[in-house]
Amino acid sequence: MNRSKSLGVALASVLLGGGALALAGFALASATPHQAALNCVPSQSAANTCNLNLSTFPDSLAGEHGKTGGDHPDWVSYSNDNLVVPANTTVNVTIDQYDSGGSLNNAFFDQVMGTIGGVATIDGKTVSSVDPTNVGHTFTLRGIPGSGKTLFVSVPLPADSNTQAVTIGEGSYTKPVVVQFSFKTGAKGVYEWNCEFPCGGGREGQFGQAMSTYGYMSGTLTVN
Amino acid sequence: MTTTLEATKTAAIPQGGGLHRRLNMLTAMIGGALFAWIFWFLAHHFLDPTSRTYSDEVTVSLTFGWIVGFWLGIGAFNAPFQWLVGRDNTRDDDLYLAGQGQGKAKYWKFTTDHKVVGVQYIIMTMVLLGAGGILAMAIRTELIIPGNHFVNQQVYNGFVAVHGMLMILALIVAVAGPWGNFVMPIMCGARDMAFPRLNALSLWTLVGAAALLLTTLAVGSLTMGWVVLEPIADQAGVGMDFFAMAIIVFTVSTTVASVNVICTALTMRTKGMTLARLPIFVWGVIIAAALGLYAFPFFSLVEVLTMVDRTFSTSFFIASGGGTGWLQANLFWLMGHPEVYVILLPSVAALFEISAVMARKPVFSYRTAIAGMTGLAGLSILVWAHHMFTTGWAPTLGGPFMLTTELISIPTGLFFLVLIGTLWRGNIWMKLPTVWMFGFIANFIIAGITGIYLSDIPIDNQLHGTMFVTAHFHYVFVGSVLFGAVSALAFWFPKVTGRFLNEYMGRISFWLTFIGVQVTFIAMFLSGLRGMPRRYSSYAMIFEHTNFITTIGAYMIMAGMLVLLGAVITSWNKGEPAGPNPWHANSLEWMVPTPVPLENFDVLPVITEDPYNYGEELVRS
Amino acid sequence: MFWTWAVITVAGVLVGIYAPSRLMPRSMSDNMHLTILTMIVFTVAAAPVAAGVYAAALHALRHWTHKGDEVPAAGPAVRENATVVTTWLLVSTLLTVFLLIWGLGALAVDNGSTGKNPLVIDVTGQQWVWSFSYPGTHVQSDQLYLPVNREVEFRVTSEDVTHGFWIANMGVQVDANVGTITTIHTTPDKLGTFDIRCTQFCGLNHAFMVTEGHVLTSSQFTSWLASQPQRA
Amino acid sequence: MSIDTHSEHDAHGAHDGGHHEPPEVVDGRQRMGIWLFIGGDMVGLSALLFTYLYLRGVNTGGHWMQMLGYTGHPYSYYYNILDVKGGSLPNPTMIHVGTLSAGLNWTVTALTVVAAAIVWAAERGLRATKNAKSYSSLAAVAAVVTVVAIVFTVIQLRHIPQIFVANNDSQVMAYTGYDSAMMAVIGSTLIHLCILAFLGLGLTIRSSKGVINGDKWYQARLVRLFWVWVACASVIASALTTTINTIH
Repeated sequence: MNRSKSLGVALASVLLGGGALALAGFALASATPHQAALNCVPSQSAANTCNLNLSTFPDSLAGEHGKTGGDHPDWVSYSNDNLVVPANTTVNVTIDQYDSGGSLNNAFFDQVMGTIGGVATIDGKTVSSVDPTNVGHTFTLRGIPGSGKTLFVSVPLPADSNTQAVTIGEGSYTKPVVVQFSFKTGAKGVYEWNCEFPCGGGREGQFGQAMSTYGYMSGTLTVN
Repeated sequence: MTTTLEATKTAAIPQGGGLHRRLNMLTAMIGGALFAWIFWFLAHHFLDPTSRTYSDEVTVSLTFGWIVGFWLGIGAFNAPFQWLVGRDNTRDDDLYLAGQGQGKAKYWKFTTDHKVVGVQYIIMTMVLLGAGGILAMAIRTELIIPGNHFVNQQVYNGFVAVHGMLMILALIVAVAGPWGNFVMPIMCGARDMAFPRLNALSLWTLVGAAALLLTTLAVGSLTMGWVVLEPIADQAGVGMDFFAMAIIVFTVSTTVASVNVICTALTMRTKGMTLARLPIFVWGVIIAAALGLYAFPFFSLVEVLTMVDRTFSTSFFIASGGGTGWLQANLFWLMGHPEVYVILLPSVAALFEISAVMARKPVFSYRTAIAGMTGLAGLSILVWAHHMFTTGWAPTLGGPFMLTTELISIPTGLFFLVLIGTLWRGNIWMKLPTVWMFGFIANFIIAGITGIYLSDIPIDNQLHGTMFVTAHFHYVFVGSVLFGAVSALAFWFPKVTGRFLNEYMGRISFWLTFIGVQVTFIAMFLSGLRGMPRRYSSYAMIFEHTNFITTIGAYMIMAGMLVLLGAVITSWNKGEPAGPNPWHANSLEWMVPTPVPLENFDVLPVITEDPYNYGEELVRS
Repeated sequence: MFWTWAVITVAGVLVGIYAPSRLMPRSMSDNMHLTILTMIVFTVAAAPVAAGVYAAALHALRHWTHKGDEVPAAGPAVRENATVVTTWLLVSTLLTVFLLIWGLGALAVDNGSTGKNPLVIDVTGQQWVWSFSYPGTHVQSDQLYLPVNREVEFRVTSEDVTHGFWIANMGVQVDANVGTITTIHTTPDKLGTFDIRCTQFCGLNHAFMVTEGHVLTSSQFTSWLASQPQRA
Repeated sequence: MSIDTHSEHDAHGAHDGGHHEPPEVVDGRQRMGIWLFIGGDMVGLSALLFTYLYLRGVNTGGHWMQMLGYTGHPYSYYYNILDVKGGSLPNPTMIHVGTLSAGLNWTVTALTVVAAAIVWAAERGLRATKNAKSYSSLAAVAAVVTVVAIVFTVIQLRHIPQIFVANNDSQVMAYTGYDSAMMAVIGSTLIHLCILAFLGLGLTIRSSKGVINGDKWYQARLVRLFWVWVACASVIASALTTTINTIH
């Protein structure tokens, strides 16, 4: 082949190959599940404040995984994993905790940390820490130091010991423990949160399955 | 492909033959799928206590079923069965197995001819490199800006694990596979490998393993990195079971291949081909194979232990049962470091060969070259713990392992001496292989020196587990091994296809890749120095710019590789024709006609001198 | 050729002297000073060797290459040169020995015996957060607070899988293993804030297993310790 | 390369250009192959024993022969409590496991050694007396002995004590470090014994068909080499695991 033809073939291979890869990439990106954003609802009563309602279930039959419970109906789950809140606002979070519980890996996370006043309200009682041997889940949020966005919030969600039955979606549960707390958001950015109570699979730490699969016991909090 | 590669020797096609002559890749795939289903079904109904559809027990037996069925379907079990019932092959059967008179079909079958296996290895290598490269592009695209935008961290972790393992498998076979099979026996003056059927077995086993490995991405979260870290691999999804089975099967392939290569080179040499006259490339392949034979049992063992930990709940890596992740680290790196030289040596040895031919000079200090390669192989089994300096395992052993590790720079230095010495005052023929060889020299220096930093514990305590390490071993694998592999491809391509690899496209590819490598990995060094750890799906703002540059460089490398692929495809049938000996070389593979006839030699040659007598008086009678 | 070599060597030496301290995170401990010094020394030592190979390769490219499709005539049939090989071996061995001696010396300094009264801190890694507790004080924190100019001994362990405890500004790194305690020690000697990152792949949110640390004056440190909630 | 194509052509002077090599040449090559495979297997064995000794050495949390959990109850019992009745388990207790039966262990080893001895004796007999029939029957005996050994290995595996471990979301029957290591060692013995059984059967059939006979006995030697190695490996493993096990 002469040079010009070779050059043509070279360009063709780059364009064709690159194009094919780009297409595959877009297909992949769109194929990866993105859950609907849960926006923080601006509060009527107070200015510069919004309300965020979440639930934690012992399975995936209620909440965002839908009636079928997604791929793993028997895995524990948060009702949403894609939270969106405005910058520099007070976020009032209410979490309905429907799951039973046990002991934390690390008792450190029985404390309420990073909330306004360092306290949370559990079924009406204001507390700064709970019994580390009877925790259902935790809501633990963090930023990335070095990016100028530091945010650390960790609230334990006690185990649900109520007996009164309730039904949500396809799932039947017992009356939840209601945990309320507030924190102030800072700069824009994407923060990661997950549960620090070992409620997944695996023999060490039980952080497998639901804990290490995206969209069950972890998610993002986007501040914008 | 057929026309150029069909053996000119046209003996009568052996007739008859029954089912086992009708097997090919398709039947293998069908068999694999069928048995995978059967094993899944049985396990699902009899093994699994809680009847979770995809528990580890079920998945492991499924993958096992796949490989058994694949072997059955490709015909790997024919030979053992024939042996068992005492019905050995006739010469006709052997010729048929060697693919005589089967045209294109033989490339899709359990064909024993070492040249067919060589071509199959070329294809396999390109497939593995392609798949790994696509994943690399996905990884770099994810890291082009901070935050998880393209894919979430779970998918990203899977990309990282599978990219790593695919590339390791691809590079282990990249030079020793195609050329160790295609040219090495001819170089020795042999008619085929020592154990032709084991040769085919190693290739098709690799295919089965690759299929398993590519499946992992689809079937589950791979949260353990390519080294299959423990105890975290105990948490990973069922993809981990596919991953482990793929590696176990792959080690079978490499063990078989190593035995075959060593026996061929040591027992099949023609009359007069003394060890001192053996082409240096053959030496490289022998040493690499011996090293592989030592290393890969550790690999399969550590994966088996991972698997039983997940399926039978043994406690090899589970602290609450008396296990420890350090055991995994030890076993893995006992394999892992020798494996680096299993990858490097064939590439370097090929470059020794090429440098001599292209500089029209004898290999400078043949003995030093062999000593260097042997010394490297010997040292490499004593240095594994330098991968564990920061794990907290046996801090007191830090000093000794630092010593052995830094000693490695002496044999490595000899490689430069031999290469530069061979080029020195030579008449260097600047063709494609030579160009890529100079690329190797430039990159391998950087790879070596950054390695010296990491071998030093105080520095390692800062840089271990950062992008600096990643950049270092990418300079070794991409910058050095891959450049050597492409040089070898360009050098022996005419012997396979009878045509030159397109020189012009080859050079475009070279410049794209060479500049791409510098941009990508120098920027990656900077990320590491500034403090960015490895396997990060997202990163802080301070790493923004270096990561962006790295991604741009990675795209350049991709462009370069695509051009090379285009060159290979277009040159295979339409390239500029080359004679049987386009480089006017003296070693045996250039003395046989192209395409090389079945069984290579009508009459076995008798050797009276080594192939490096350039400038000395050539006695050809 | 000599000049090519000289230029590359000088360039390498300059990079070696100026780059490390500017590229790497702000050095805040004795270990980090040592690490940076070692990098400078190694680069300076390696520069002439690398330059030699580059110079030779460039020289070959400039003077001894033949283009075109005609096969060049055979070069000089030099098979061996004992002097060159021995010299090369000697030089590379000497360099290696030097690097080794320096490395072992540095290692000895690095692992030097723990001082009389180090501040002991228990570091706990778990997926995907760090927590630090100060023995004897019932204080636990999600960020690390250190007093300046006092040796600290970290006792590192993990709750679930292996993590890598790394203070990017202090050149100390050790894995957190389940059921085992590994220790490292260092002496922070600069006030300020530093980053702590996980260097051992630990699953889904490995990239977010990061936190901040602060080096305070000893008085600040004491008051911080006093201000923290006491845990049973 | 200087090639002299005019000297008497190839090593073996056959008219087909040496496509047929004499059996002793082929045999030498195959013997090297076997030795290389044995070498690989040796590395495998040492890796296995390294694992055993390493786990015993680190003895993480003193769990080499003991583990927190429950015993004496079937899996389903706990499965009911936890998932059906939604109850919770009592606190786990530290369960100590003893060493596995050295008797069983040595029985398997002895059988393997006996089989190896039979194969070796049979081969010597074949080369001396050229009697393929007696070789065939001896090979059959060796194969049977190996199958018996396999049965004992399976019994060994079934005797490894399980401990029930229950965490928040995972309940499994687990093994201590010692039991895990023993499971790996016994498992590898089992695999090797299966290969030997196959080879023994093959020797029987081939010699009865006369493919292996007084003049073509090379394959008998190849198999014997591997067989003897497996016997040695089995002795080494048993000696180690029956002497160095408990920690005092």
